[in-house]
Amino acid sequence: MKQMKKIINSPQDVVPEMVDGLVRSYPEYLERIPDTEAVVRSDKASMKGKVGIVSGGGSGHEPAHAGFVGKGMLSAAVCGQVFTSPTPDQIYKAIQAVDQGKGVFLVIKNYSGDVMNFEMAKDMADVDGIKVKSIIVDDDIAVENSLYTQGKRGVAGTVIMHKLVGAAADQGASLDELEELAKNALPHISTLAVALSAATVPEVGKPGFELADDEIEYGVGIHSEPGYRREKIKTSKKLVGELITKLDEQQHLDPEKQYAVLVNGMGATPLMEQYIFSHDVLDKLAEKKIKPAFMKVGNYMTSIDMAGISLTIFELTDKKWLEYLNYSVETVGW
Amino acid sequence: MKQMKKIINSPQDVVPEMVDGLVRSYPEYLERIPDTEAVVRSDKASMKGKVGIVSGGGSGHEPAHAGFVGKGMLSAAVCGQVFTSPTPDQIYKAIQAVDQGKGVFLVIKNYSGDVMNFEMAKDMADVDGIKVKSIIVDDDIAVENSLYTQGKRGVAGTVIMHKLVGAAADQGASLDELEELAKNALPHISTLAVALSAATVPEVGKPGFELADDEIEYGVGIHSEPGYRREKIKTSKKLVGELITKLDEQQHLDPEKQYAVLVNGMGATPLMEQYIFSHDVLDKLAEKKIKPAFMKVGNYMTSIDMAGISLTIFELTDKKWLEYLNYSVETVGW
Amino acid sequence: MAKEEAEMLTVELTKKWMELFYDEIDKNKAYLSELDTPIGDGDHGNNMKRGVTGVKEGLAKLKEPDLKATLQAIAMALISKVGGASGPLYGTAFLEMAKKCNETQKPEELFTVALEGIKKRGGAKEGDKTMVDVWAPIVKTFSDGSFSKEEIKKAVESTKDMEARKGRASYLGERSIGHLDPGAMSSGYLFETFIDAGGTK
Amino acid sequence: MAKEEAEMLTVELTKKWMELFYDEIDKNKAYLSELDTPIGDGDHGNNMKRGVTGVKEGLAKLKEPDLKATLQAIAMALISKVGGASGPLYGTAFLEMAKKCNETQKPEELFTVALEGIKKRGGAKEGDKTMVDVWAPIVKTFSDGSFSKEEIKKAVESTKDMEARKGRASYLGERSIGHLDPGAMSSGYLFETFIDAGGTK
Ligand SMILES: Nc1ncnc2c1ncn2[C@@H]1O[C@H](COP(=O)(O)OP(=O)(O)O)[C@@H](O)[C@H]1O
Ligand SMILES: Nc1ncnc2c1ncn2[C@@H]1O[C@H](COP(=O)(O)OP(=O)(O)O)[C@@H](O)[C@H]1O
Ligand SMILES: [Mg+2]
Ligand SMILES: [Mg+2]
Ligand SMILES: [Mg+2]
Ligand SMILES: [Mg+2]
Repeated sequence: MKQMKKIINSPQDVVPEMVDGLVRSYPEYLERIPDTEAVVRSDKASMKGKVGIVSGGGSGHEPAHAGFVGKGMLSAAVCGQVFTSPTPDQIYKAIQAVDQGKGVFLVIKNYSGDVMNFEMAKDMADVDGIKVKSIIVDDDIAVENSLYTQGKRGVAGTVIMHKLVGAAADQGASLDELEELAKNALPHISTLAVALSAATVPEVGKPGFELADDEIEYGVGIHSEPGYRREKIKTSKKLVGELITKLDEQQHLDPEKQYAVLVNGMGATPLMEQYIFSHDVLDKLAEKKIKPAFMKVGNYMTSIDMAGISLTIFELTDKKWLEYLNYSVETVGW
Repeated sequence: MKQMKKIINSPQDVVPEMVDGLVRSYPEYLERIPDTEAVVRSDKASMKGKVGIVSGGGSGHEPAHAGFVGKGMLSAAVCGQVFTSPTPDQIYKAIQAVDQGKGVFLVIKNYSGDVMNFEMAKDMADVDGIKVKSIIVDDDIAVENSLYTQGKRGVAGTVIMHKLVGAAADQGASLDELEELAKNALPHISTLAVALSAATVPEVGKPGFELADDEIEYGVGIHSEPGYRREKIKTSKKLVGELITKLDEQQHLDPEKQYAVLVNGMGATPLMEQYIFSHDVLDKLAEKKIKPAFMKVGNYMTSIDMAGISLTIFELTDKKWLEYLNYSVETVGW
Repeated sequence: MAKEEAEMLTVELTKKWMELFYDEIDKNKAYLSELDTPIGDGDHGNNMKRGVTGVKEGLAKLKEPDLKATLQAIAMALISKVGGASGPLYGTAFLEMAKKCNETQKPEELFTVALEGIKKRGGAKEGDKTMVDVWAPIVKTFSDGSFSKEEIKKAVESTKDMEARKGRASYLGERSIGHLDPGAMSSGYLFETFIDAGGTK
Repeated sequence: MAKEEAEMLTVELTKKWMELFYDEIDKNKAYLSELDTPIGDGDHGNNMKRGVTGVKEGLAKLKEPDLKATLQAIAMALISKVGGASGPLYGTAFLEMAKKCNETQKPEELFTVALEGIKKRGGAKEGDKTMVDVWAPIVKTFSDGSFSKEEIKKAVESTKDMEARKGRASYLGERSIGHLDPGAMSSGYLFETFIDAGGTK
C-alpha cells in the first residue's frame, strides 16, 4: 500500500486551512461566515432581493461547492469534513446569511448524511420563519434507483443544478419557480464515472480501495463508493463507449433533441486525458448524429486525488436551460 | 516502476486528439487552424485592428497554452508534441492567421527548442512582411542565470505574461508597446516549484524521474528537469517556507510594494492541497506584512500528471499591470 | 442473562454514561472507521470521536444543569460536531429524549422516543442494516427485562448477515452482507456504557 | 584509418544516404531517447523518428528533383516534423546546404555551411556538449582526409566527459558529465550513413 503523500499540514486541519486559503485567495468573490466552515459571496449587493441558493456537502470535491459561490451561481456553500456532510448548525447559519426575505433554495446531494443534516437545518430555519425549499440531486446512474434504498447518488450533475438555479435566481425567479425548475431539470441529468484509482482521505491515510496497475472500475462514486464492474484498462474510446451506452439506456439519446455535456476530472486526471476523452465523447455522439449545444471539460466535482473521469449528459428539454448554462457568472470554479 | 495508466488511445495520437477535443468542446472560443495543431480564436472580430498574440510550446501543460486563447488573452497557440517545441511551419501559420497588419507578438518559454523554432517562424514571417516581436520568458529561479548557458526556464510565469500582453493588446497597444511592457514586467516575475512525483510522457511510458514515497524535490522544471534539492516530505508550511525564502532572495519582498501571486498545480495535485498551500503562502506573506493585490490558485501551467505545485510572485511596479491582470477575458483556462 | 430493572435517568447517570461512552469511542475509533471502510467511507470512528469530544466540552460548560439541559447539550454537541449520517441520527435521539424527560425518566420510555426520532429522521426500518437494528431490539428488551450486554452484542452481530438498504452501505447491495454495520457497533457501545454507568439496578 | 576523398554530393547519393539514415534512426530510436533521459527529456529518438519519416515521405513526393530541391525537401521535412531543439538545427543544416549546392557539391564545403548554420541557430560552441561537438571535428576531417567512422565515433564519445552548456542538459550543470549527448549520437549516425551510402570513394 502506497504511503500518503500530500501537501498538507495536519490531517485534522485540512478543511479549515483549505477554506481559509480559498477565501483569502479570492476576497473579491468569497467571504467566510464567522465561526463556520461556510463560505458566502462577498458581493452582497448581488444577492439583494433575490432568493438565496445554498449548497454544500463533505469536502474533498473542490472546486465544489465553495468554488461555485458568486454572482449568478451559489449564494453560499457549507464545507463539511472530508467526505462528511456538514452539520445542521453550519448550514443553518449559511441560510441565515443569504436570506433576503425571498426564501432560500438548497441544493443537496443524495446521501443519507447530507439529506438529514440539510433537513435539520431547514427545520431550524422554519422556526425562524425563513422559507426554505430544496432539491435532492441524484444523477449517478451507476446505482439502481429504488424506493427501498437510499437511491442514486448525487455527483457531477449537482454542478449543473447549481448553474441552473443560480442563473434563474439571479434573474429574479421566486422560490417556487426555482423548485419547479430544479424538479423539471433533475430527471434529465445523468452521470456515470470510471475510476483509475481511489481517493485518499487525509485522516485515513490510504486509498478507499485498491485497483491493480492495469485495472479500472466503472460506476465508482465520488467518495470511492464501489462501482458496477472492474476491467483491464481500455482505450479512451472504449471507456467512452461503455459510459455512453449506459447513459443512452437511461436517456434514449435522440438526434432531434438538444444536450449539454459535462466532462469532469476526478482530481488527479490531467486535462490532457480529459480533452482526449472529450474528443472520443464527441465522436461517439456524432455517430448518433448528436452535437452538444453546450459542453464543459475540467475539474468541477472531484474526489480528492482520485484518477478518473465522469461524463454527465443533460437533455435540454426547455430552451431556458441552455440560457441558464450560458449565463455569465463570477465564481472561482465555473 | 509503476505501469502507465492513462485515459488515452494511442500515445502517438495524444496531441491531435487532445487538440481536437479541446476545440470541439469549446467552439465558442476556439478553432483549429487547418492542417496544424494550432488553435486560434473563433471570435475573429475580437482580433480586428489589434496586434496578434501567439504563444505555444510542447504539449502536456494544459490548459497552457491553447486554453488561454480567447478575447483579452492569446490570439492563437501552437501545440507541439508532448514536451517538444512545435515546429516553425505551424507557428508561422498561427502568425499568419492572427496578423491584422499591426504585427504579431510572440510569448516564448526559454528552452532551446522553443526559442529556435519560434525564431525560424519569425524569419518566415519576416519574408512575408509581417512584423514580429517577442519575449522569452524565463521565470524559474531554480536555475542560475548565466550568459554561458541556456539560462532560466520558462514556467508558470508565462501565463502571467500571456495575461499582461493579452489585455494590453486588447486595449489597442502597439507591437512596440507590447514589447516594452513584456520586457519591463519580465524581471519582476519569479517562480519556484516543488514536485512530489514526476510526469509520465505517454510515448515514454514511465515517469521522468523517481522519488521515494516520502521524498519531494525542490526546483523541478515543468518537463521533469531536475531540481536543486531532494528532501523528506515536509508540511505544507515548511514547503512554502522554503519556496518563499528563495523567492524573497530574488525579489526582496517589501511591504511597501504590491504583489500578484499565482499558485499553480502541476496536474495531479488536487485543489484541496493547492488551497492549503495558498493558506500557508498567505500566512507567510502576512508575516512579512504583505497582502497580495491579486491572487489565483489552480492548474494553469501543468506538467501532465506530475504531483506538485509552483509559486509565482510578480511584483507590480506599474499600476497598469494590476489592471491587466484583472482585465476580463473569454478563455477556457484563465 | 440477568433480569434487571433499569435505573431512572438522572443528571449524574447521564454524565457518567457520557464519560464512559467517550472512553469507549476513543478506544475503538480506528475499529469503527475500519468497519466503515468496506461498506462505507471509513470515517465513522472520526465522526464519533468529534462527537463525543464535543459532548465532553458541552457538558463541562454547563453549570448545575437539569436533565433536560444535559440531554439537550448532548444533542447539540452531536448534531454540530459529528456530521455525516450518524450525527443527525444520534443528535435527534438525544433531542427527543430531552423533549420527553420532564414527563418521564424511565430509560425504556426515553429510548423509545429516541428510536422513533431515529426512524423518522433516517427512514430506516428494522432489517435495513443500520443502527436501528440495535436500537429497536434493545428498546424491546426493557419490557421483558432482558436488557443486557449479551442482548446488545446479539443485536450488533445481527447486522452482519443483513443486506444494507439505507446509508452508504446500500450502494453495495448484496456485497454489504458479511460485514458488521459501524453505526450498529457504535450504538452497541452507547448501550453497553449505559449499563457500565449503572443504568441497571 | 583510411585516407579517402569524399564523393561529390548527388541526388542519388543523397537519397541513398537518407534511406540508410532512416534505417539507423529507426533501429536506434529507443537508444536515442534513452540517452536523452538522464540529461534531457527522453524524446530525442521519437523526435528524430518523426523527422526521418517525414524526410522519406517528402522525398517520395518529389518527381525528378535536382539536388537543391532534394536538400530543400529534407530540410523542410526535418523542420516541420522534428520539433524540439534538434529539428531547427538539422533543418537549418540542410537548408544551408540547399542554398549552397548550386555553387559547390563538395561535401566538405556543404557540411561547412551546414555547421555554420547550426552554430548560428543554436549559439553553441565546441565543448558545449551538443551536436556541434560532432559536426565541428568531422568537418575538419575532410581537409586532412581523415573523415571516417573511427573519427565519428571519437567525436561522439568526446561529448561524454563534457559539461553541457546548451540545451536541456545544461540545467544539470556538472551532473551532465558522464553521459553521451543524444544529438551528438544522432549526428554520428548521420555521418556514418553518409559513408555507408558511398559518400567516400
Ligand atoms: N437512514 C439511516 N437510518 C439509520 N441509520 C443510518 C442511516 N444512514 C446511515 N445510518 C447509520 O450511520 C452509520 C454511518 O455513519 P457515518 O459513517 O458516521 O456517516 P456517513 O455514512 O455519512 O459517513 C451507518 O453505519 C448506519 O448505522
Ligand atoms: N543550442 C544548441 N545548439 C546545438 N545543439 C543543441 C542545442 N540545444 C540542443 N541541442 C542538441 O539537441 C539535442 C536534443 O534534441 P531533442 O531531444 O530532439 O530536443 P529537446 O531538447 O527540445 O527535447 C541535444 O542532445 C543537443 O545535441
Ligand atoms: Mg462520511
Ligand atoms: Mg523535447
Ligand atoms: Mg461513514
Ligand atoms: Mg529531448
